[in-house]
Amino acid sequence: MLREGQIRIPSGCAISGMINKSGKRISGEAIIKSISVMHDRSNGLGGGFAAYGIYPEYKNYYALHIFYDSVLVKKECEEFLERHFDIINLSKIPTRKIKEITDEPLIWRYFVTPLQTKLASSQLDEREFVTKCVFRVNTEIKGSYVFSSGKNMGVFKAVGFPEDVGRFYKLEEYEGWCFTAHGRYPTNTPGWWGGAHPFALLDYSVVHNGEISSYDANRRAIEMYDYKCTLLTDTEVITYIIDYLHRKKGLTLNEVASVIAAPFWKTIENMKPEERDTHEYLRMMFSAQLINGPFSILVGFEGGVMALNDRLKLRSMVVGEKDDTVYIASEEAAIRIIEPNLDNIWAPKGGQPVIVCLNGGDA
Amino acid sequence: MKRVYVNEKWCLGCHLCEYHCAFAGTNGKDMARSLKDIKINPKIKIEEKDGVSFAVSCRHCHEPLCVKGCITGALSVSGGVITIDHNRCVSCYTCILSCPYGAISPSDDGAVQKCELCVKTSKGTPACVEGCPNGAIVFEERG
Amino acid sequence: MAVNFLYPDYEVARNYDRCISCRACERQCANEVHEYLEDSNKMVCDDAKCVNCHRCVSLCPTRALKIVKSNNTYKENQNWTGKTINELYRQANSGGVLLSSMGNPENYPVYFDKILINASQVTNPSIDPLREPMETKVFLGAKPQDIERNEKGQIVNNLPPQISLSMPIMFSAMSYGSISYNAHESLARAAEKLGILYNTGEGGLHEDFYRYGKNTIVQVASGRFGVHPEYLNSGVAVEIKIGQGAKPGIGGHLPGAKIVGDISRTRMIPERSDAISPAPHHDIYSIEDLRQLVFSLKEATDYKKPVIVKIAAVHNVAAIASGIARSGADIIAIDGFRGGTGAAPTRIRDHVGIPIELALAGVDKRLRDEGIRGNVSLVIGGSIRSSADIVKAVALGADCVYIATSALLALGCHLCRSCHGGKCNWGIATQVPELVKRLNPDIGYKRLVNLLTAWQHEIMEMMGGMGINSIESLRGNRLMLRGVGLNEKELEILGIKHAGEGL
Amino acid sequence: MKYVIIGNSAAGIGTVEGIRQVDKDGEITVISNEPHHTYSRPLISYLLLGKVTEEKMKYRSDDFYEKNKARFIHAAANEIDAKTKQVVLDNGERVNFDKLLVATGSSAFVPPFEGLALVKDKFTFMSLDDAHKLNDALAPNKKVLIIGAGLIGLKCAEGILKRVAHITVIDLAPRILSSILDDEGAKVVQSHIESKGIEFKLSGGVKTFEANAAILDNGQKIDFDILVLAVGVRPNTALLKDIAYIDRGIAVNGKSETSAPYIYAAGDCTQTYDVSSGQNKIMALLPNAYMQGECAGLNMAGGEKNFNKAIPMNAIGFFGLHVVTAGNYSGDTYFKADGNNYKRLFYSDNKLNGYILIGNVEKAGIYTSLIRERTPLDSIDFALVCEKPGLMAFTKEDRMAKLS
Repeated sequence: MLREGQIRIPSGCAISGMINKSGKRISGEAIIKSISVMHDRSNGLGGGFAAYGIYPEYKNYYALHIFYDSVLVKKECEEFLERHFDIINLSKIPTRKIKEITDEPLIWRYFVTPLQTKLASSQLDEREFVTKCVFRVNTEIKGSYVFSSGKNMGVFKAVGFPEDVGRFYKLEEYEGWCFTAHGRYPTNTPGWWGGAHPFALLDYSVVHNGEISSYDANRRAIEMYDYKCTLLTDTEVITYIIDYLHRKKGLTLNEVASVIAAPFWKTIENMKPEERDTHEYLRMMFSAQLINGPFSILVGFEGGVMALNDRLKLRSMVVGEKDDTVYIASEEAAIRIIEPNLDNIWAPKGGQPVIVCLNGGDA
Repeated sequence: MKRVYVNEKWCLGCHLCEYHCAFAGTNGKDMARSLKDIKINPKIKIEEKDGVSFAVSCRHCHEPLCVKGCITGALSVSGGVITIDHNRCVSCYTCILSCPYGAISPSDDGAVQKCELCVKTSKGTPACVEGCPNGAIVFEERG
Repeated sequence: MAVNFLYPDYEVARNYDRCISCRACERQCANEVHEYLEDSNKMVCDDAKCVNCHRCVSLCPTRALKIVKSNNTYKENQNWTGKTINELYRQANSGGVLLSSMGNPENYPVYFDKILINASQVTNPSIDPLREPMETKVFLGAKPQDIERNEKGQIVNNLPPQISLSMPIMFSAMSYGSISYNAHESLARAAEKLGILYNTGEGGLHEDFYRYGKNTIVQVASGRFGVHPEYLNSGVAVEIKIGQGAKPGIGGHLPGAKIVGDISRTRMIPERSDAISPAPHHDIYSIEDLRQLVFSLKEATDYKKPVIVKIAAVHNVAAIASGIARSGADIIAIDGFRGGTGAAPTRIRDHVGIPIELALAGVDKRLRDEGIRGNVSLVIGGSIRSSADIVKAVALGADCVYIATSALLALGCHLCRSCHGGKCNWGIATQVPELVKRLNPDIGYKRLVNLLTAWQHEIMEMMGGMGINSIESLRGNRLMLRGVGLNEKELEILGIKHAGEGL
Repeated sequence: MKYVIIGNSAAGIGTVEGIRQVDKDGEITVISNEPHHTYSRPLISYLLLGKVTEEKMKYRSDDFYEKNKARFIHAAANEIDAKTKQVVLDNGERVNFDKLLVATGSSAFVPPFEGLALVKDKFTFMSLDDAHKLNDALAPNKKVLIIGAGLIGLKCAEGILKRVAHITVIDLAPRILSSILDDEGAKVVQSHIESKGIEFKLSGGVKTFEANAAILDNGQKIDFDILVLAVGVRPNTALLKDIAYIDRGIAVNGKSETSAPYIYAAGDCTQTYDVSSGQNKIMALLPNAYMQGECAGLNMAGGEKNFNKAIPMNAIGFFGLHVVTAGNYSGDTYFKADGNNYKRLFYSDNKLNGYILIGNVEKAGIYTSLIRERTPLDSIDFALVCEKPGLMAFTKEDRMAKLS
C-alpha cells in the first residue's frame, strides 16, 4: 500500500474548532467531545488536533513535533536539529496506551530556536529558516517527519478515530485558547501517521474537509516557490498556499480568502470600484492559488482562526457563538454538544471567511 | 413585413436561387427528380454581367403598380404579399408592362407568375433564401 | 511527354441520374474542372484540375457530386509509396521545391488523442454549468513578483498590461494577403463579439479594421511589413513572430501577384513586388537581441501593450522559452509542427519541428522548474481541433490556445491544402475579387462565434465534470489527464500518468 | 362624410379603395347605370372566346361593396346639382354628396354612315351587355364585318373568330392598331392575325351600307351577316357640362380634381397629363383609370396624393402574340426585330419616350419605368437596357436602392 507522499489520497472529513477571544485557556476535553459527535464522518484512518496557547512557558520557542520510524532515524534527525537550532527542551510526547491506537511511531517534541550563526549565514528571516529546516527533515531524512513547528501551539495526530487520538495524546491535560480537530475519511487505507490532519507549518495549521479539484494546478504552482508537497494531500497544499500568501506575500487573511475562494467575476463586476479593483487584482495576480472544488477549512494561526468554505459552498460548515467563545464545525451537533445555549449560530456563505482573532489581535 | 432582399455584394451568380425557386414550385420532394431534364422557369432570376450578379424577384411594393393595373383583379395583396390567382389571369401582361423591376414573367400554365414569398409552397423561409449559399438573399423585416 | 504524366489523385464522381445540369459546379470552380456541353445538355469534368476543395460538392443542389480517391495505383510498395513517387516525378519535371499549404498531414502521433480527461465521481461533486457559475475568463500578461501597498495599506495595481479574454482561445496570426479581406473581417468581428483576440499576422492592418483594435494583436515579423507606430498602438498586444510551426527556420514569401491594391498599401510595399520575410529577424541573432526588440516595442507602445513572442516548437523549445521568459516578453506563444500555413516547402512542413503537446509539457515544466512560469503567460497553437484539445492543453499548462485552421474550417475551408495556388474556392486564401466575395463575413463571423460558443460550452461541461468552476484551476492541473498507449518516456515528458493509475 | 361615385368600373372601384385607405367610416354610394357587379370591361372579348366566365369577369370579389361599406345603386345619374351638392337619378331620387367622383367612362362612337339604319345585326363592343347581344347573334355560318382595326375591333375579332364563318376587318388607316403601333410593327401583328384567318381591308372606309353588305370607298362590296362598329370612343362628359371645365375629356389635375369644388373625376371620361409627351390627353386605359380613381379617393377622404405619372400604355395579345407599348413615339429609335419578336424604343433629350414590344415582352416594365420616371438615360447603361431590359443597366447605388 502506498502512503501519503507516494500517492495522492483524497478524503472526506469532519472538522471542528473553538476559540476563546479573550485568550482564556480551556482543557482539550471539549474539542474531543465535539469531534466525537461526528464519528460517522471519519472512518478511523486518521484524526488529529491543533492546540494554540498550550506552551506558554516556551512561547518564544518553536515547538517541533516529530514522528520517527526508528531510534536510528531519531538520532540522525536530532543531529540535524542540533546543527541548526538551539534545543531548549526535548521530550517524548506523553501518550496513553489504548487498544484503538496501535503501531505508533516514536513521537518527540523539541522546543528550539535557530542558531544565530546559522540563521545569519542563511540570509533568511527566522521563520523562513525554520520552514526550510522542516522541509529538509521531511524530504531528506527518511523516516522522520516534523508535523508541528509553530510557537506556543502543537499538532497531535494519529491513525484512528479522532476521539481515540485525543485520548491517546491525553489532550485533556493540555489547556489552550484555541483548538481545531479533524476526523478523516480517506478513500483508501493508509497506515501513516504523518498523513493524518491537521497539517501544520510554523503557526499555520489547517484542518480541511473536502476534495479540491484544483489540486495539481495548486501544487505545481506552489512548488515554484520553494514548497515541497511531500504528502500530496489537499490540506498540505492549502497550508502552503496560506503560508505563501499570508506570510510570504503579506496578504491579510481576508485577502487570502478572496484569493483561495475568490468571488466570481460576475460578483466582482458588481462591486464598488475600489473593492472591485482589489479583487480583480488578486484574481489576476494569484490565479494559480484559487482553490477549486469542495472544501471547508479551519486555519489556525498565531492570533486566531479562520474558517472558510469554497465559493460554491459544497461542504457544510456552521459557526456558533457564546459569549466570547466561537465554535466552528462541520455539523451543528458538534457545537451543541459542548455549548447547547448558543447566543448565535449561522452557516457562512461560500467564499465568505469567518476570521476570529484574539481580542486586540489582527489578521 | 418580412421581404426578400438581395445584396449583389454577396451574389455569386451561382443561379441556385433559380433552381430552388423552380423546385419549390413543383412541390416535389427531390430536386433531382423534379427538375431533371427540365428547363426551369423560376420566379426569381439572376441578372449578370461582367462579374456583377444579383437576383431579382418581386419586391412586394407598398404601391404595387401590377396590382393596380391588373385588369382582372387576379393580382391582389394579402397580408402585404402580392399574390396571383392563376384562374383569373388572362395573360394580358399589363403587369409585365407595369413592374419596374421586371419581376413578373409568363408562367408555363398560361398565367403570369411572380414571387409569392413561397407562401403557397413552403413554410417560413422562401426557397431562394434557404438555397442561397452566401447570404446574398435574405428574408427580413426592414424599415 | 509521357514521363510527365501524373494520374489525378482524386476523381469527380457525378451521378448523372441526379445531375440537373444547373451548372452551379461549373460556375463555382475556379479551377475550371466542370464544363457544360450545350449540345447534349450534360456536364463533364476534368479530374486533373480538381484540388478536392469540395466547393462543387457542397453547392450541388441535388447531391449529384462527390469526390473519390483515385484507385489508380503503382505497384504496391511500403517504402516507395505512390505519393513519394509522384512527388519525385514532379520535382524531376520542375526542378523546384515542392510547395504545400495548411498543416502537416503526415502520420505522426497526435498526443492529444492519446490523452484522456478526468471527471468527478462521489468523492467530490461535478458541477453543472447550466446551474452554477462556470468561469472561462483568462488574463494574459506578465505578473510582478510582489504586491505593493499604498500608505493606507491598500493594495495598488502594479500589474503590467494584461489581455482579458472571455475564454482561453484566440485566433492566431493569418496575414491580410495570405487570407482575404472577408476572412479578416470575419475573424475581427467574431473576436469582438466573443471578447477574444485575433491576430493581424505579418501583413499589416487594413485601415477598415482599426476599429476592432480592442480585439486585435498586431504582429511584427521578420519582414516588418505594415509596421508603423499607429499600427503598433492599434491593438491590445504586439506579437513578435520568430517562427511558425508549419515552417520553423524559414521565412515567408507572398508572391508579387498577390501584392495588389489594399494589400500593397497595407503592407507598405510597392504593388506587384514579392513580399519576402527573411528566415531570421536580421536584428535578432541572439536572445539578448530579442530583449532589445521586446523593449523597443514596449517603448514604442508606451509600456501599455503586452509583448508576445511567438516561436515554433523545435527540439530545444523549453530552453528557448526560458530565455524568452527572461527577455521581458509578457507572453510566450508556441506553435506546434501541425500548425497551418498559406504556403510552405513540403519537406519543411512535414519534417521539421515537434508536436505541440510535448513542447507545451516541456516548456511548462521548465518554466516551473525555474520558478518563472508565473511571470509569463503561455499560449500554444498548432492544430487545436476541438474543445477537448483545449482542455487538455490547458491542463498540460497552457494559459490559452491559438486556433487558425479550426477557424478557417468554420469559414468554409475544406482543407484541400491548395492555398498556395491562390484560387481558394471558398474565398479564404485568395485575393481574386470574385472568389473573395464567396466568403460573406456576415455568415463567416457568425459561424466563428457559433464554433467558439459551442467550444466554450463544451469546455465548461468538461470543467464541471472535473469539479472545476474556473479555468485557472485547470491550468497545469495535469492530474486531470491520463495517457493511453503512451510509453514511459512520453508520459514522463507529458508529466501525466497512464490511464488506470490512480491519483 | 358622404362620398358619391358615379361609375362602377376601374376608376370607381379605385376610388372606393382609395377612400377606405384613409376614411374607414364615411358613407360611400356607388351609382352605376349597369346592373352588374363590378366587372372588367376588357374581358368581354375573353367571355366570347370562352376563356373567362361571367363569374370570373368580376373585377372584385362578391363581398366588395359589403366589405367596403359601400351602397350600390343601379340607376343612371341624370344631373349633378352642384349648388345643393346632389346627384339627380333617372328615377328622380336625389343623392346628397359632400365629395363626388365622376367616372362615367366612355361610349362607342358611331359615325353617321349612310344606310346604317338598314343593317339589322349591328353591334358596338364596349360593355357586358354589348357582349351579350353580340353573343346571341353569333352562329357558325355567319360572316362578320368589323369596322375599326383598333384594340376593340381586333379583340372582338379574336373573341369571336372560332364561332363564325368569316371575319373581315376594315379601317380607314393604312395599318392596324394605328394608335399604338408603327407601320412595321403593325405588319408583324397583322400577318399573325391574318394567319389565323381574319381578312383585313385597310386604307379605306365604308361609303354606304346595305342591309347585309358594305360598299367601300373603292367600290368593293363586302357581304356580312353581323356588323361590329369599333371605330372609336368618346368620353362621357355630359354630366359635368356647365359645371366643370371640359376639354376633350373632363379636365383633372394630378389630384383628380375637376375645376368644380368637391367634384373629382377619373378614368376614361377624363383628360390628364401624359408625362411621356408633356400633353394633356385622354388615356382610356384600365391601369390609369384605377390609379386615378384611387388617387381621387385618397384626396376626397383627406389624404394627400398626386397621380402625376400617367402615360399611355397598352398590353394586349392576339392569338398568343403579345404586344406591349407605352409612351409616345417621337425621337430617335432603337430597333431590333427577329421573326415575331419586335422591339422599337423611342428616345430624345436623354429620355426614353416610348416603346413598342411585340413577341418577347420580358421585363417591359423596366422600359415603362424609364418613361414614367423620366430617367436620364446617361445615368444608366442605355446600350445595355436597349439590348436587354434589366436592373443591371442602373448604377450599383441605384440597384442597391431598388433591391434593398
